[in-house]
Amino acid sequence: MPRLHVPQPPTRPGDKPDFSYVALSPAGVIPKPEVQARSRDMEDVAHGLVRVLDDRHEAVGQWNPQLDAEDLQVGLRHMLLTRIFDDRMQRTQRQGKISFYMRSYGEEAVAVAAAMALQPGDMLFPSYRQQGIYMVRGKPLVELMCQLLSNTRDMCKGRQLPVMYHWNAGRIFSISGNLTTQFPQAVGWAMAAAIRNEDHIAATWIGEGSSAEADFHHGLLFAAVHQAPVIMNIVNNQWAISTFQGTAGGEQRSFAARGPGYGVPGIRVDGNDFLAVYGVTQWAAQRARTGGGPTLIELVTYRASAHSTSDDPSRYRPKEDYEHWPLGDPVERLKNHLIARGEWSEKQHKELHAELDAHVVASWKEAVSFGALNEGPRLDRHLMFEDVYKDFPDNLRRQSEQLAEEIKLNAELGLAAPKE
Amino acid sequence: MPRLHVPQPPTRPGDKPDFSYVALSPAGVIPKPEVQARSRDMEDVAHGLVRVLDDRHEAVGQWNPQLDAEDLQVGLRHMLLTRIFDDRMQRTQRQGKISFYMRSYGEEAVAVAAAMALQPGDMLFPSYRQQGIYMVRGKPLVELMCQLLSNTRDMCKGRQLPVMYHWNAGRIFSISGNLTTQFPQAVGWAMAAAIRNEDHIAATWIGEGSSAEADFHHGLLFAAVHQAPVIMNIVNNQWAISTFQGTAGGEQRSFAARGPGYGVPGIRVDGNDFLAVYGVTQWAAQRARTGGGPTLIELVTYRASAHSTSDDPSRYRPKEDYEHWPLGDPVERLKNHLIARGEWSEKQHKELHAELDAHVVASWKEAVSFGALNEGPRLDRHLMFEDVYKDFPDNLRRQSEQLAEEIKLNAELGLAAPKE
Amino acid sequence: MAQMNMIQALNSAMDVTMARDPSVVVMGEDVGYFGGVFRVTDGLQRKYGEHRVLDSPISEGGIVATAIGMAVNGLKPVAEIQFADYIYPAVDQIASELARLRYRSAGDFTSPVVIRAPCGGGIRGGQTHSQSPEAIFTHICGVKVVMPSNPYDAKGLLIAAIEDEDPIIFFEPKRIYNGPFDGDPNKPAVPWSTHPKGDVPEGHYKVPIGKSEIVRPGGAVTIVTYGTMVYVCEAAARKLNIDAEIIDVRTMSPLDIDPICSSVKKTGRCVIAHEATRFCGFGAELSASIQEECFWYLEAPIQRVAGWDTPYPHAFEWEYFPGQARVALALRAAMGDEQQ
Amino acid sequence: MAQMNMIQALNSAMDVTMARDPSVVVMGEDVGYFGGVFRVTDGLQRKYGEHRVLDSPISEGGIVATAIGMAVNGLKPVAEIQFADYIYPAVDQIASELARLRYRSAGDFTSPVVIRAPCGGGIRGGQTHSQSPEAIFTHICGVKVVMPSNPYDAKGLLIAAIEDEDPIIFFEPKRIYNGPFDGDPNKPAVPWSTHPKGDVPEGHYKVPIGKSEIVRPGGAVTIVTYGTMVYVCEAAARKLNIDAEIIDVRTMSPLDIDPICSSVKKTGRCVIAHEATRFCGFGAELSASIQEECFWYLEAPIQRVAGWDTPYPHAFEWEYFPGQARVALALRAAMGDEQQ
Ligand SMILES: Cc1ncc(C[n+]2csc(CCOP(=O)(O)OP(=O)(O)O)c2C)c(N)n1
Ligand SMILES: Cc1ncc(C[n+]2csc(CCOP(=O)(O)OP(=O)(O)O)c2C)c(N)n1
Ligand SMILES: [Mg+2]
Ligand SMILES: [Mg+2]
Repeated sequence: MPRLHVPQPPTRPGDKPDFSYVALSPAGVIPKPEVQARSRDMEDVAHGLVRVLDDRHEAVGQWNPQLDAEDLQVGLRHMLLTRIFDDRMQRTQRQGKISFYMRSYGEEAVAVAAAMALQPGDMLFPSYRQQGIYMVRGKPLVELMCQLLSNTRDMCKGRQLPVMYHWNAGRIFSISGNLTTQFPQAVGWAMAAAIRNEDHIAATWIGEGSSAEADFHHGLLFAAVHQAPVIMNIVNNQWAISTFQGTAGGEQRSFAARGPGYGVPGIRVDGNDFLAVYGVTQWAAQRARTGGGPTLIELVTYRASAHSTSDDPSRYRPKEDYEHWPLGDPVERLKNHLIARGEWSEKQHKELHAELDAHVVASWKEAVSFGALNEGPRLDRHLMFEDVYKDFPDNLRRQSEQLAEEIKLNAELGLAAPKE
Repeated sequence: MPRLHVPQPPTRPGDKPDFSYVALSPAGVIPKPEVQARSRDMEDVAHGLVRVLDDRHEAVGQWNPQLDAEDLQVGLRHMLLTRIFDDRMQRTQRQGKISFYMRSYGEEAVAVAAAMALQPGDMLFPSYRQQGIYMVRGKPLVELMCQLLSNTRDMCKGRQLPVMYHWNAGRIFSISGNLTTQFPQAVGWAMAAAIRNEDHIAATWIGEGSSAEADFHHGLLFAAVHQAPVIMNIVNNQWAISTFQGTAGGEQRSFAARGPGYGVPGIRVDGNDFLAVYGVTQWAAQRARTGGGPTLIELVTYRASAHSTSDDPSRYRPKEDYEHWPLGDPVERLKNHLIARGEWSEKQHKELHAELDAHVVASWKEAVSFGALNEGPRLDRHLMFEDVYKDFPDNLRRQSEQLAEEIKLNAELGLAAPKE
Repeated sequence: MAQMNMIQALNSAMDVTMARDPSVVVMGEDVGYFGGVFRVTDGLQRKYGEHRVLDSPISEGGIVATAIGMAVNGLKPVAEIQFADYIYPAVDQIASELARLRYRSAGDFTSPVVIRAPCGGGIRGGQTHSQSPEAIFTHICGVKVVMPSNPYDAKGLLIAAIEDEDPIIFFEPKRIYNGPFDGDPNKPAVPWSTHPKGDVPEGHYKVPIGKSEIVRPGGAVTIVTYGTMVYVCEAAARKLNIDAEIIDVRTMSPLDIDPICSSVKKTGRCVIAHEATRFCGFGAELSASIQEECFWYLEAPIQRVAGWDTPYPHAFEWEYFPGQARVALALRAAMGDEQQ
Repeated sequence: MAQMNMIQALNSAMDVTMARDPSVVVMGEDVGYFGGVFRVTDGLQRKYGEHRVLDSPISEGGIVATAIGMAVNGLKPVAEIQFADYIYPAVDQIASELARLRYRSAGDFTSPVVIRAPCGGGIRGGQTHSQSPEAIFTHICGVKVVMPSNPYDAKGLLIAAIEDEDPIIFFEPKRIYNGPFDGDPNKPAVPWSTHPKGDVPEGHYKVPIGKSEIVRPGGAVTIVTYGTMVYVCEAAARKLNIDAEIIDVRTMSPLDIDPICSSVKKTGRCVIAHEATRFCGFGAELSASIQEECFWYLEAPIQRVAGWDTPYPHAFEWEYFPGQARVALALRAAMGDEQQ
């Protein structure tokens, strides 16, 4: 008799962490298919785990992108900057300076290695947890911070929650609060690139939880039908707020395995292995750029922090989980690899940390000089009525005028001015 | 440089039919997995083509359900009845008696064999092209016809287009004009069966074109996550109105192949082979009933007729396509098998045809005695306001009263009475 | 000038813009090789190729999502939803993305997609081929909502929509694709060639988005309507011999309310008519806005004419459709000046 | 009687019905082990098990679709949409299926699902955590739309919704989960324990669906409102010292218009207030309906108070939110009896 199956995380608060459910492959063992191989001839890469860095911190196997030490040092710098930035911003939120924050702690390689493996003209459609891509593409921290502060220099003009950045000049799409919507949009962007005979490709990221949304299917399907030049990333960080990846359908089969069913290559990769993420992204980018169509990449990683500053993960998972995560920490692993290669040292690392921290602190100082949500100069409130449409329709003009009246009336009636 | 790929049908009007794109397997060669096999251990059945009837009309291989001749004769009768019914209804539409019709010509085995392989308590969520299931479950033709006529005995009380039947007592769900919506609903029904510890299962059908809708993903995902006891059928009849199955994503991989990516077994079966459809459905039903969870079945068939009475397929495909369809005709094939077994004859077949045709004609005579959309007695117009809610809210009461006034006013103003 | 029905006029609008601007692409279910189930895109794929006229998978959500991405990449997609009844799977991409992108990114990104959708009843389409869901989209700020009522406007508005920098939902009242329809199904069909608005320039011209039109001047009552109901209202006013001023809204959002209010201030009476379900339909906004502006001029309550608050039932097509009698009842109520 | 906030009251409604009726199941994102991001389902999974309180995949369309199937199979699903802003992916299943099943099958099939969704602003949630999309659903016949404004009603209405035979969209104004809110963010928060409607029976009781309530009787003007705005309107009327009669609509659809019209006929003046975007918001329907019924009694134009016709912007929370000043402007306009 059938009984309803309910996927279970291996552990709950109080339990000893247990990651035996994570299917691992040793570094270097997964062969790298030809860039133009047919999807159906490479379905195994959807089930294994592409890894380049081995336990002795050496880079091994066909997926090794063979990067110069300098490139790796740049990657390490971007990852570390991402982490320090996240850390500081989290703390400013705790201090009440910003209203909300979401960290990417533990997932820095996912964003940084991928963005580095792509070209500057490639268009990125991220979720809220790939802040590393802004570091790679060189967005000034102050600009990110002003968005977090919703201050007078906020790129979103006060209209979005913190973290919902955008950067057209840097070819990074606007982040949506609605999950997964960017996934098929990236495919449409890539279809347009193909229609227009451009050779830029698109890349997009969603969480494994978000792959349950309809737009996941829309993206895969249209990409498969039109062989769109796009890289579709699923960041499987094991958790979607409080629900385990099994709830999103990760129990029977990997998320990468969804690709081959649509005729799209699926690759499952160690998301905490900078070199593996780089290698896989590079392969997929080359495939897309040479007319081979889309690739679905599952990046296996772990959400080391809370979902957001509104979340408390100790309610639903063991506190010390991350220490036992079998794929380690992406920053540590790249650092150790560089050290093993003799191209880095603990001392250099400490200096880099200090340098980047100072940079973040200085940027913050500058950013707050432009105001904050509840302090200092504020954005002009009439910005609220702009950009709904290109032009300014009558109803919004009238409403904007009424707001001015309301503010007068507030004073008259002894009502508080509209700020919290 | 990537160029937009646009899937192409092999032929267009005027071309010689060409079905070389259809991947075939000889009858009997695909092994039948254990009913409790893991999805990942049986992914090959998603790519092959399960066939039981061979070229000499013999039933071969592991998927042969080993049915008695009597059962097969019953199956033949249901298929033939479906075909004759379709034929006659199509003609009544041409004569203007009904407003619209959709045939299942060439796809009779898909519905009839599957419904016969299921139990009466199993719940069916069909699309508009599985009329065979009503034949199997014994819905009186008169009742179907009254729906087509929107007459005083219309089960839908005049609210639905022809063909959009429903039959709760017969465990057949209401057909929706919106594609694919029933697919995840069937999964929900099956989840409820599992929650309630019932051992009935659900089965649902969509067209291959409809698999592009979001609800396809919703269905597969929830079925996989909760291992719901459900059979999800994709009827790949090669066309979705004017678009070829490649436009729906069938070019790179079979539709059955979508299942394994979600951890759901996918089986690709010859949809014109009564025995193969029966065997595969029986396997999936047994799997579901014994707690093995969902199965995705792709039934490879051909839409031999126009999409509906509003369609003219000669605008987009060769007229004589069906004659060259490599999987033949389901009625002919089962008939030939029975004849080869010595359990049927051309003479019996002719007699059966005559008997069923007479039944259809007699039923039609009875059905039209209850009126038609534009002739004879009509449904009470106030039925229009019922069943929006269980109770009758004020606004609808008022609107119903106003309609009476309008009808008076029509007469007063010399306006035509509201009928076309 | 040529004689065109609405189908030809819409087709011509796409043809003209595709010829002028290589970034215009057309997509949708059956729109390519086949030319659309209503033949509105007939011949476009042959002329502009398979890369500019795409047969899409049956996936309204995917169509709109990919259209947004294409527009972000500089194309100008014109996406057809086969029937307005099938637009619902795309509502998230429309409400959360298409309508919001410019705002949330402070103008850094835009996606000026045009979504065409045949709407309305009167064609025996039953509850899933007859809906008029415009009010769901007029409540969503950031998208514009348009519905033409004749071939001339259809072409001019569609060209304007394609050249607009904002996203637009373009509803096409399919009952009048082939000719104006006065609500009486028993009268012989009238082709557009008999109507002045069937004269359509072959080249490029625009009818401005955001402007209503007085289609019949009058002094006794203002009828505010759009789509098929323009003709039903005209016929009903004629039948009752009422000197009605009839305004075709044409753009529902953003609404150009001032000319409508000027007319109501002049006549002191107002009837609003649409096919969509009455409750929370677009007529509610019209009524509320007019009442706010014109209260002191009104001599009788504003009346609404609409579809009933039920799905559109196949067998009761003409009992459901807001025909001349329903309009006439409202006109009489609006013309009465005493409390009933 | 117990003191409950709205979260506890809603939780208790589910608890009470689950205990009485084994067919009631709860589903939604994070509702199970975690107890919901607003903790409305806290403890239910522990008490009723994983087969009756399901953590769903992040797939609002799939949640509603499977809930419909479950309801067809005799369960009574109560599905949570984590934020009303995320209900759009489910619109097709709601509009085309949930709302239509009884009608299209002539009552042979029904799917009385309850969809709960926290809505509204005032919590610094920005444009994707602050929406009030009720008007999109009130335009869809076949679903009922409910919004409580206090713990007592929340529990009674949710129990009534779960026991109702029709599908219901149940919006929860999250700003008042923990206490009534008068629109002034600078005042200290007030808990429900200070409010009479924070007294909630622990057991089973119902507040009828489809009935509004006069929450404050008065003679000078009728304020028609719901959700958080009930308290904002009360405070504004108090501030202006106006003897307002305040009606909490509670059920937006089907709307019980008669008591509202009786009040307006008595006062001759009317203000309508909601948080949602003004254009084509539910206030439009209220205004239109009231005008139709009460025209001859109105002494001044009906006024609407609403959110602006923009998305809900994070940094302008209190400029966007329809606070007391916005209500006061409308009240003053409604109290004026001369043409301006
Ligand atoms: C359409 C929609 N539904 C629900 C939410 C609420 N929500 C925000 S983040 C989140 C979890 C996402 O998990 P996952 O995709 O795994 O990404 P992660 O946070 O792990 O990076 C949820 C449910 C939302 N933002 N949008
Ligand atoms: C949501 C939705 N979109 C579009 C349509 C219009 N439509 C009706 S049938 C059909 C083709 C379906 O093709 P397929 O799923 O292959 O089924 P078949 O007709 O071949 O049996 C289309 C596009 C619809 N009914 N519903
Ligand atoms: Mg995650
Ligand atoms: Mg088909």
